[in-house]
Amino acid sequence: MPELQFREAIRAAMVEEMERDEDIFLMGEEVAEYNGAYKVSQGMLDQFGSERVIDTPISELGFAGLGIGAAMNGLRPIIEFMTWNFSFVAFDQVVNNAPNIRYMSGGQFKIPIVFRGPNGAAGQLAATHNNSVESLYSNFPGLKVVCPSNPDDAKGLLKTSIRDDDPVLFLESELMYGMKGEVSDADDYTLPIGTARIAREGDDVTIVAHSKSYWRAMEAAEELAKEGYDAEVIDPRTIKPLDIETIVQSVQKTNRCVVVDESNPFASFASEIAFQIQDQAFDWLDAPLVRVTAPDTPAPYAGNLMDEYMPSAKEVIQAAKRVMYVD
Amino acid sequence: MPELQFREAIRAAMVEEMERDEDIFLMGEEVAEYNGAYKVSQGMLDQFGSERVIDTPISELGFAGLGIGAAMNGLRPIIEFMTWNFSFVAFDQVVNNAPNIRYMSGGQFKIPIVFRGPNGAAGQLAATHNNSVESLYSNFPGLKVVCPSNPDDAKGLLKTSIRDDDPVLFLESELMYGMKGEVSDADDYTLPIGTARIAREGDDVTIVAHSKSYWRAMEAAEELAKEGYDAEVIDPRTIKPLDIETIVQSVQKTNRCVVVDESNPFASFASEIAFQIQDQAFDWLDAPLVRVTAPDTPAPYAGNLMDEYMPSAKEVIQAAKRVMYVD
Amino acid sequence: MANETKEKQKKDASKDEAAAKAASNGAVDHAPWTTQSIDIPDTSSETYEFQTYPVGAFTHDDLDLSDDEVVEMYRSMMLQRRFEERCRQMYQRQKISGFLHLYIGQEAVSTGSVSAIRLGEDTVITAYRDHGIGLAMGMDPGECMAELFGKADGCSRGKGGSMHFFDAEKRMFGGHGIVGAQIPVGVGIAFAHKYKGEENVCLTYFGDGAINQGAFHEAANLAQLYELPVVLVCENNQYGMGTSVERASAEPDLYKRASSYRMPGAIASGMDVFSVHKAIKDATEMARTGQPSLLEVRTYRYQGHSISDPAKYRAEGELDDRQSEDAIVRLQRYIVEQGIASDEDLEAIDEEVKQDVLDAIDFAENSPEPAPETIYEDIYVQDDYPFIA
Amino acid sequence: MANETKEKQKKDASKDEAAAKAASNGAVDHAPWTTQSIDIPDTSSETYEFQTYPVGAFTHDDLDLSDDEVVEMYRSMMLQRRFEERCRQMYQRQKISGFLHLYIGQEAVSTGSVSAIRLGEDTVITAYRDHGIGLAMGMDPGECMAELFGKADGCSRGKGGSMHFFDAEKRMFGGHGIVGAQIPVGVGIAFAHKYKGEENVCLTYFGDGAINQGAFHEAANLAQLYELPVVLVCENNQYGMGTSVERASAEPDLYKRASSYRMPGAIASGMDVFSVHKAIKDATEMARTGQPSLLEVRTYRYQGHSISDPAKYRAEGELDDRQSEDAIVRLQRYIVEQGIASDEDLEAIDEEVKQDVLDAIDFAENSPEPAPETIYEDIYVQDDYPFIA
Ligand SMILES: Cc1ncc(C[n+]2csc(CCOP(=O)(O)OP(=O)(O)O)c2C)c(N)n1
Ligand SMILES: Cc1ncc(C[n+]2csc(CCOP(=O)(O)OP(=O)(O)O)c2C)c(N)n1
Ligand SMILES: [Mg+2]
Ligand SMILES: [Mg+2]
Repeated sequence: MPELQFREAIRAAMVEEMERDEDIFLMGEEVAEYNGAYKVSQGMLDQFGSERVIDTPISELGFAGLGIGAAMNGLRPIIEFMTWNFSFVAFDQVVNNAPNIRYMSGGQFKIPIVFRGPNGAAGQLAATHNNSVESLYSNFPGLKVVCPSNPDDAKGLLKTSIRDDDPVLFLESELMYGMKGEVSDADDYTLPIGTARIAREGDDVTIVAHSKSYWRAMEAAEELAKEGYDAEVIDPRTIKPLDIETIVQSVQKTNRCVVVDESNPFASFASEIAFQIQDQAFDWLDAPLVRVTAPDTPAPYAGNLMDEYMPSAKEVIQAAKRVMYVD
Repeated sequence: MPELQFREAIRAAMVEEMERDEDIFLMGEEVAEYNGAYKVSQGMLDQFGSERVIDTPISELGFAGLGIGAAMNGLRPIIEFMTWNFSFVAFDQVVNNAPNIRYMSGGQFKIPIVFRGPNGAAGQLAATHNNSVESLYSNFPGLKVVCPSNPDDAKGLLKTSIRDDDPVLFLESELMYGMKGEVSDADDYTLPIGTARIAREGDDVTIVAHSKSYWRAMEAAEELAKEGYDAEVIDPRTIKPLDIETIVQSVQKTNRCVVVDESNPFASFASEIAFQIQDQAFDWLDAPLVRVTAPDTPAPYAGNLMDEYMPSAKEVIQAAKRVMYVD
Repeated sequence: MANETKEKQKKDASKDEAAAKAASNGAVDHAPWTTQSIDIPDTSSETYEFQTYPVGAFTHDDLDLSDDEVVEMYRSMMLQRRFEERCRQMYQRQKISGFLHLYIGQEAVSTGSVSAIRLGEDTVITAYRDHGIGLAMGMDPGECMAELFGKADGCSRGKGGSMHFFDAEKRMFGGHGIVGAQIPVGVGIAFAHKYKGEENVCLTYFGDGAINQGAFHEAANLAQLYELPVVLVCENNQYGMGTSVERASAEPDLYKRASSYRMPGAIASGMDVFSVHKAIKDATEMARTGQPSLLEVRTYRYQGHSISDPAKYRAEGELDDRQSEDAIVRLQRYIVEQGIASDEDLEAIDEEVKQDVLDAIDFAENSPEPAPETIYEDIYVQDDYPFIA
Repeated sequence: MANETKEKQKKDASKDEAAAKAASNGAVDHAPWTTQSIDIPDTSSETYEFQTYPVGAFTHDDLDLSDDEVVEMYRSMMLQRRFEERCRQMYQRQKISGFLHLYIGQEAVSTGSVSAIRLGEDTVITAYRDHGIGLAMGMDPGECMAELFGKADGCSRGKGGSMHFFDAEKRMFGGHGIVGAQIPVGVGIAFAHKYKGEENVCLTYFGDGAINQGAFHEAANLAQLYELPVVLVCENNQYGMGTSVERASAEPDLYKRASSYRMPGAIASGMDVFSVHKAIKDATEMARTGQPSLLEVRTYRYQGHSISDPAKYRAEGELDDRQSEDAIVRLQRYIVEQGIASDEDLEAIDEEVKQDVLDAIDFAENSPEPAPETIYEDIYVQDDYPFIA
């Protein structure tokens, strides 16, 4: 299997799907002539031409809505937000139109659209450029929210997302775009939406973590292993629909659960997992679930503050020990 | 104490504060000449004139931002959204500017602004007009979210919100605007943000419910009482900051908890309470917390479907019985 | 967060190269002096011409409309009016709930438009005041009424209500409740027309209030930039709820805003179905060649904004004035004067549409309520989507 | 949900009355025929005149600027340039992180603007490319550099970074990172000026890219409607990231968009500090009397969009062309030609500001990192806010 950067895996998914299906197009700020603000779409303008790889003005509300209309009328748009922070000026289209039009029309229209772009922290960019949007968007029925942590998952899940007939929000990570990993080149490689991946098996504690946080979880698991604690690490991969069964089964084995998520904590994805775990694995839980998240504050700029701000492997280790009642 | 409608209580709070402080103004669609889409601001144009009670075009992004700028420059705006559904076109201003500017300026600016308007279901209005926004907005640090269930709380909390030096989102309910209740006319009557109200004491189960859902909880409690079960009903009144102590203390007594919230369930306020309860009252919990919410679907139009859709007292009773392990 | 920092540094390193390259673009203190490449003119003025379609400017002959077509226009307008008169009544009887925004007074806009497009191929999207255009497009009155009644046979299966009429087959893309939000969607529908190489056009309707939404601005610019086959039809009924155009729009001649997007702007009377027809005809012709435009149609709503609005904001006598220009009456007189049909013929049509509306009510009454489990349908195409408890 | 239904019915009942009232506004089938009150003109055209401020159009005498003031302009522009040259270097040395958007090439805009307002009373808000205007307003270079270094003595206490310079005392309302989002905020700052009866004006800056955000459209309409003391300054540096104005704006003469809001529009050269000064002077004078306006200032950024952008999208020779019109060089030659100061004097100023920048770096280096607990500060004014665990 070839090694690809995360960005290359995403590109490969888009290119393969666009080769397969002419109704797919890519639209967003700087996706074409600039080859992508983060070079995700590099070369795609050359390959597909300016009718299918389309630069936009800085008008997220406009082109998000344009994508929805195009999807209603038979196309399969991929709309890139330069980052998900900027989806907030398009929020109404993403949450009120994309997921509701099908319902309000009694199923007459489908909206096969993918909104994608980098999510969450990307270094020292301060408060308005540090939003993690998975909790917000997964609150809305009618949307699917996918959030891969490695190039292989990114490719397989993005291809599935593009083929999906419902609106999918695909959340990437700027800081991971350069990360390399083996990526399947199997013909038509796809991965199902809604299936978690058990990345590491273990009996002592379940750690649930997606995207960048997944890597903090894995680091923590390695450290814990050195101390003799065996963590099971689960990458949900899809925020919604959530593969809660896999998580519950794990917790039924380990009896303890930590959720790592760089989002702000209140009414977050981590909160939701807490609800569902206590709902479905109440009798198995030996300790309260602990979440490791950003603090309940905006993100600062200063480097030392941002280091404090982001969930760290150390905090994950502490949380794991807390639920295991050690130390 | 005089009886006031909910809308009159809100009006009274605004009027009293505007009489007290000239820096306060009210701005929004139809607030002035039309006397309010739901008559909340009736008579205020006459009393305060068009410089302080100001109609806007249908430009939520624009006037939400205008309010923030005015707040930065020394005023204390009350910005009315005709409903909170329409705040989604202003989302970026509400979540990225209002709560972050103070932080990003290192505390140089304060943003004493109130955004207010009706939230949640208001009859058969279909999916785009049925959003409950408390979960979304409370995810953002830097905001406060207040959600009263009766006229007296509405008045006391709104006065406090207007005086608060930080951005407050004040969520009302169209369906409750006509509801009457005794309202304190004490001089300068205010209620603190962040303090829950124990509306009904009981030992058997704790029911947490705000806004309209509070009334479903109270109905359920009455029914349960007839069957010999004594529910404690807590109205959090403030979504954020959340008075979790009061809730935890109650659960430590009852050992069971039901949350009623008409929002969609995923990553919601109800999820957050589940997290916090299992975190802080784990050893006291005799059953998993149950939430009674809207289903994880958009809201339909048809009357019979909407009846199904909304949390009902019956569902609250069932949930209470479930956590009490009866039936 | 040691690891994050490492990732960061790797990134910074790769930036360095780019940065070094860019550094050669640094400040130049002693550059040679040339003429200005950024050239500001000494004076600047701009003149814009706008097409206008005044009342009474066109006969049906001018427009190549046959007598039958003219009579059908009358029928279409009468159907809308009679349908909505009953809606009001049905609302009062609590058969209809939610918001009900009536179109009465504006029927020349819908009928004039639909008669000028290629029905079934061209597409239409509008706001929540959607009964008129839906019926004009040939949506079934029974299914429309059933929708208002919240019944299973409604045009949106009872999921949408008054604000959300949809008919995929007729190419009616809704019925949208968030002011202005349908404008970018309409531009996207047009985008798909062009992308697929069709000659179809999307008529995108919105109100005078909606033009002040950012969505209009972004969508109009995109439409012109991408040369999309769309007509942006601003249905100016003079009020957004209780706010008159003058109090909402700094430039109350809304069609003039076209110039900000280098797009043709035009204004038509919405009280004359022929003016609207001609304006839409011209605009769609342009659109088919990739030239979008903004068309303001000036009209008037006789009712309050919604059924609960007493409309006290009108000036005295204003409503009477406007009703005295009623577009249906105008067409009726025209038909009779021109000898296209007699008063009796038109009466008969009125009776027919009245009966159609009664039948629609019957249909709606007899349609079942949607089954409870349909709450979970029509959300995802994926049919085994795992809803959470 | 029996209870909800009851609430609903009560509401409907109260609606009935209003509805009944509105019913009397029903369709009128046989109204008398009157002349049209909705009057569509037979032809429509509109001519707009725009003020222009070309390069070289004004001498300092024309503008009543003293020799000292002109020299201070030079100092201001040089300080910005030298400061940012060092920023680039400090970024490469990893002293500065995050996004770094340099202003080099645009200094005539900031300096020309600030010299034309009542500093300390008038207010300014801008986007993330904010170093230039901040320094021009007299913000302390040390505090600015410390902000970039993420230090406790930074102008935003290390919370904001490059994109978020703030100085309440100097009335600099930031530095804002979301494109276009500061425009309504600027209009709101102006609203407060007017509300409080002050004569102050808010200069609201945004880029050529930002003008295509809905926020611009809504804010411009509000400004004109409420007659607010604001100048909307579109700093057109010809690109939004890699997208040229022509590819982003259907109407690339951005100032002409003023007409959509019945607002004066003007265009100035951003390569001549006097042109900018005069344009801002005129615009603020109007604004103080309640007439907002849109001023496009055409300028050019020499660097990439941010430090990581190699700017390959420029046409060949374009950058050289533009640098050959450098506004600092222009002012320098003007000063010497006019005998206001000698080349040596100006060299000395350059040395001074270079030293100021070195001192700023020293200050930043020596400033401590913010204490970890400051993460929880500056969020709420309420000092006992109960953060959750
Ligand atoms: C974004 C948004 N803001 C506010 C509303 C509430 N609202 C519904 S209709 C309306 C007036 C719209 O006026 P106009 O665009 O002129 O259309 P008309 O009702 O006259 O057909 C308002 C303010 C809404 N639905 N969406
Ligand atoms: C809403 C939003 N969309 C996208 C971005 C990413 N972005 C940052 S700067 C920029 C270009 C802005 O160009 P312009 O307004 O011309 O300002 P300039 O950089 O030229 O000063 C973009 C697209 C953003 N910050 N906010
Ligand atoms: Mg209108
Ligand atoms: Mg620019």
